[in-house]
Amino acid sequence: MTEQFEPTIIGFTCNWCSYRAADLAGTARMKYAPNVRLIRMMCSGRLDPTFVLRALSGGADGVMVTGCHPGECHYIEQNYKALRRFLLLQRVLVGMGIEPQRVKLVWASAAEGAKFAAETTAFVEEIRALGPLNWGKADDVPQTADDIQAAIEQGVDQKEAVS
Amino acid sequence: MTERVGVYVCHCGSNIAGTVDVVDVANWAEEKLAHLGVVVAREYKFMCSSLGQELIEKDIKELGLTRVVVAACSPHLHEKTFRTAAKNAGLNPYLVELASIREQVSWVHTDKAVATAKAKAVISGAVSRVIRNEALDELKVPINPNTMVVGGGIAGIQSALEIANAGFHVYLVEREPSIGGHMAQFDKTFPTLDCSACILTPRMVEAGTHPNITLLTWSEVVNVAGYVGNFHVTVKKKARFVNEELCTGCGICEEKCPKKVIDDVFEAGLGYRKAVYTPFAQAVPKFPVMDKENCTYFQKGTCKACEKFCPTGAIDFTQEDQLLHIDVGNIILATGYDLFDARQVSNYGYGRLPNVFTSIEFERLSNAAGPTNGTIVMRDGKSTPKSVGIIHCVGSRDKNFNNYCSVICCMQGLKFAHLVHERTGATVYNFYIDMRTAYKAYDEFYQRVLEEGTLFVRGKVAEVTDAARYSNEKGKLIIQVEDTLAGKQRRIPVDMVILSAGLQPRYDAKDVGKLFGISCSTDGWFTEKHPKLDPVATMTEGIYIAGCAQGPKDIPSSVAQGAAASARVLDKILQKEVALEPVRASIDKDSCSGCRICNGLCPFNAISFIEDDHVSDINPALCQGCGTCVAACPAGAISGTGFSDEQIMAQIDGLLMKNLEPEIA
Amino acid sequence: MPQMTDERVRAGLTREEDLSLLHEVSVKTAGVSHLEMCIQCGTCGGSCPAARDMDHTPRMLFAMLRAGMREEVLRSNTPWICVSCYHCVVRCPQEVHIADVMYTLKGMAIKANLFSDSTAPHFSQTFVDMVESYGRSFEFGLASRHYLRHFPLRLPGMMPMGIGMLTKGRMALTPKRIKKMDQLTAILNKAKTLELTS
Amino acid sequence: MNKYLFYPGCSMESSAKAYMESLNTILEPLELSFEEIEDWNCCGATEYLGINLIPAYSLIARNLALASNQMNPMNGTGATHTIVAPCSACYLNLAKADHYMQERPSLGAKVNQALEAGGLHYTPGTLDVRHLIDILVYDVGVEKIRSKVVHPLTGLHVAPYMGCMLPRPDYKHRWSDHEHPTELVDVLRALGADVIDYPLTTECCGGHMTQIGPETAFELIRRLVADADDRGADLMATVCPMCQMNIDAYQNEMNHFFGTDYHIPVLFFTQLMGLAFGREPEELGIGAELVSARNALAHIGVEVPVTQEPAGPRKKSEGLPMPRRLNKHEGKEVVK
Repeated sequence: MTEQFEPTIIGFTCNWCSYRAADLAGTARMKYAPNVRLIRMMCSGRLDPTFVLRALSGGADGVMVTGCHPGECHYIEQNYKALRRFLLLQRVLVGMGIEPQRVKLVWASAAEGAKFAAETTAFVEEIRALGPLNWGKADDVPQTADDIQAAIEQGVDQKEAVS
Repeated sequence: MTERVGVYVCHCGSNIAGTVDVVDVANWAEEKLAHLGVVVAREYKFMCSSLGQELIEKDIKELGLTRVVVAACSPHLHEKTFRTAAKNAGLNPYLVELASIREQVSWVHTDKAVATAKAKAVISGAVSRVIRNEALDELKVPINPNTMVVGGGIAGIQSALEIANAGFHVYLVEREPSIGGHMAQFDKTFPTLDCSACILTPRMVEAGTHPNITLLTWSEVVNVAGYVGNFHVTVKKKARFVNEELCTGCGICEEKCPKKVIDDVFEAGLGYRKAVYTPFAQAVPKFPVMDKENCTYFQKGTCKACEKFCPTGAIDFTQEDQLLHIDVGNIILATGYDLFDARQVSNYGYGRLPNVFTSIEFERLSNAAGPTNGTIVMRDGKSTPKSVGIIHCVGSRDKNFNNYCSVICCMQGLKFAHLVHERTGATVYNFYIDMRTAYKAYDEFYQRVLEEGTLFVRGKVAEVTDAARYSNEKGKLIIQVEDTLAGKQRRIPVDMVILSAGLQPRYDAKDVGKLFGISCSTDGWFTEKHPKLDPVATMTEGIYIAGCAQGPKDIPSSVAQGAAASARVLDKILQKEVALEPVRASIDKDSCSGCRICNGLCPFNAISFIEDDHVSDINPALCQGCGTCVAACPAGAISGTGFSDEQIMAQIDGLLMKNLEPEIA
Repeated sequence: MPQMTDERVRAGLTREEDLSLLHEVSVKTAGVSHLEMCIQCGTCGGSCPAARDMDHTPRMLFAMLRAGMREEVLRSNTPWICVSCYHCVVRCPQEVHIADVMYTLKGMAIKANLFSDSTAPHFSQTFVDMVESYGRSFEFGLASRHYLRHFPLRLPGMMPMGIGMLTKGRMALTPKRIKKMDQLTAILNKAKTLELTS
Repeated sequence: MNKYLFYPGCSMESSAKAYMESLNTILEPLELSFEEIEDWNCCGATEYLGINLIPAYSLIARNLALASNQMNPMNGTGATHTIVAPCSACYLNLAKADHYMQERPSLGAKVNQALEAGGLHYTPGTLDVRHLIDILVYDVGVEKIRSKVVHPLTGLHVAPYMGCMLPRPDYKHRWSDHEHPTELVDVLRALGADVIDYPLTTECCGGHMTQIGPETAFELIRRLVADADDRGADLMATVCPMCQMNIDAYQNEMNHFFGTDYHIPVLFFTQLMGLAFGREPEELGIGAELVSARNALAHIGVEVPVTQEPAGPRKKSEGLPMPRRLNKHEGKEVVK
């Protein structure tokens, strides 16, 4: 029997909200999938899309970006910039033949340890379902902007990522 | 040069060691991470203990470590501890990294093999990163000992007085013509029923006459630049059209002014004022202001009655708004709250049914200095109500309006019940969802009101209507409610309804927050640095908050916060200088193309454009280190100390290290 | 068995499985019911124009749901008296979809055969029968069938009105039928095999 | 010409024929064009929802699916994704299905599973479900309505009755208020009518309770009629067939029940618009109401011809006893 695929996921967390949410999940001894490894940044606005590409090309099967809820950014509004970059990044990934749902944006406040844990586990399952990342191998690389949009809409409920 | 890295794996008792094979991890690190420069890896029962710290300090000195990774708890807990230890041993504190293997590994996973492998990955990431860390120095900046307090309500007054009494100068800025805030409008204060003016006025006078306080009323902050210790604030002092040097506050101008207008602010629309006015008799300062919109001279070009009668020639129609530039070291925001607009709850009929009043209207109605001299009458101005219904939670605890509890409304409702009972003998009903009378002597007041015979109905009122269904309802306001304790719908006819409206953030709180560089919660209140342990500081150093600007609260709590904020400010002033975290962005001027993309990204206005050199520049003292500009720079000219691209990329690679056995992950 | 329940309720006992009643109702309700958010403030009971004819106010019903009093809840006339005026829904401070919960309770009561008065369920069923046969409602058929069964004594008083409706051309004696009745039937037959479970 | 998809609802062909007739007279002057949804079916009123959830929503959604298919050929001709319902109950059902299919994706999925059995599909959010008066106030505009008035209703005291299912639950925040909305008032004022202050404007007419719990319904009707009468209304204007039916057709029975003698005619607001636009009462279905509006309209110089009463099943109605007041459980059976 083939063994269950265990994805490797890199998580970029903001120092003020989601990293603390991860801390809280720990303090509360919540259990979640062990496949995510976190990198602490001061703000989700620090996320340079190349970090995501580096992670995916370096062996990660998925990348989770977490930040403060819209309107609650420690740096006033930088998470909106993260959101903008995230949406762009998805299009870039599609262009590269990578499923856009391999990156996920999650808002988690410092109080939302449970949400952090649940989202992490859910994301691991999503990536598990997608299978290992075959970087750049896909044949059906979308060509037109419409294709890209369609692929995004099919794959990711963007509204959910925003809310 | 190759770094010499020490890795220290903490057992945290059994907290980590119970789930992670710490011995294996340490051995593995020493062997498999040697190529990154790991020269020693140790495990120890409690790394944060003094013995654990000494272990690290000893290695730094004896083995000549140039980098340290401590695999233990979250950096939010002990980063400072280990950095201090490194500093004691002569190593720059920013060359220490924490790998969180407790909160992120041992506490959240159960399989020991999997947890051990993940711990290794986390440590690999930290080691890869730490060898790219740079030695950093804290930024030290001197503190300007002057303080600005924005908002002259009771919280702001308290803050200003505390700091002024300690011997430092305060600028107290107030938007309205007088300080005093909402408290000046109230008649009595719960639970002791002290006369509000009697306890407030002496404080107002003290603030108005204090040699260390510069009072700037009828003024607003329009710009804030600078950073902790060195804020440059621009205050717009609106034209009063009254020369404060000459005015004696005699009140003749107000008496002679022929233009009477409804006073929507202080009298909550129930009373009148003149076009030139002081909002109330005990106003501080005593100088009136002229309301240009309503002044006959300004509107029609003739009148000048005030000028004619002023005995000191203080009226000055030529006055203009002034911009004052004030440097301060710290700022306290005590900007208060707005009352919830009860018209939004259209089923309560406020604005449609004349005898529905809001809490602030009732305050003015019951105030001896108010429009009816304290006589509680209905909207017709003469009839005394025989029955009064007081509705709690208007606009609060309601997802249709404001989600939160406004804290003061229960006690306010009880106070109203007492006053109505005492002054009119009317039958009083209080409609509440939950009676919240926590804090000293509050519940006793509830007992007292019960004893006086106020009738309590547990139920959120469904509607107030004038559509009579039965003959006894004709001409009355009918309060329809489920008496939840009786389990029955009731219709209670009354003469007068008082809505105990909730508090909400100032309509411009978001803009004010932006101006001062602090954030608001989803409800719109200013966000404190820590909800329990740092309630008056904000995430922006040097900016403090006090009173209702931070969230709904009563007078005692507002005063306490005002005092607390000044204690924090005094602490800063007395330190004379402040150290800033060196996590900052900087621009390599040679690489900068002058595209200005970063200019608009910074919410702290730390990035400016130098026209002459055609490059952007970051003020390190203003920069908060979020890194957004670093990520955005198309030329890669911006680097972030402490969170550089190299560090993060290295950490990514480290985290993705293979052959960790088992391959979870 | 109802008697057992009464015993149990009198003794203040709740079975473990009944504690899931609130959840069950919530899941079966269209939309997100927010039922678990009820703070028992009574806005619904206070707002209801028909509360005086209900045996429990909506608020009490929600408390009983929490307490797992399944049979008592399903036997209550409250959902059947609800006129769907949505006063409670827009006023509810917790955004509970009260009116939709009432629909759910009706459906559950019918399934469990636990309603003390059959007028309403029969009316609904008769209405639905008409719609399922014709695709349109058929007032004359509905009224005649319903009144004959449930309000035979009311019929005489209704005659002038019925005549008025007929003579003024406001009630057709024959039903209208949609064209693609088979399509609708296929949809409804499929729909009947489905249920909201999560 | 603004084009809309139109869902008439069953009542428009029967009990509310007058609504349809009068509506047809105002479309042209207001430059509106309604395209009926081909082969629409009943929305299930308030009945199906209480019996079986998924079939109930599937029944409604069939109409939405048909409409969304139909809107394609009309592309480029204006607000084609808007579906207009003149009946408040239909409006709410359509809006509700659209809303809940989004809010609860599992509901949306099941409903579409059912629709597929009929070869249909509906993506929630595709259509914009709106009520007739919403279109008139917010698309056409009160000013335009005013400009078409040739016979102002000056002196006619009208109680504006919005009913409950129109302004609530208001998923899309369309209405000026949930309790005291101004839309109908604004339209009636534009017609020149003297609109009375009518606080019960969004109270319930009794809904289906006239059929299943008459005593409950009669009390609701009494409140509405009594308050309108108290405040000096000549007639009531409504926007919903069910409201019109309940208050008009059951007013007499309600009077018997309470021993009162109210006589408040209930007209559709479109009938009043037609009158103000200069149409004749006969064209507007005036006279079809059971509580005659003849006297009320005579105030403003409108003469309503006496309608002939064709022979109906009158013969059986002779000599029967007066209705009795009903006790709560009379005439009902207990199902075990």
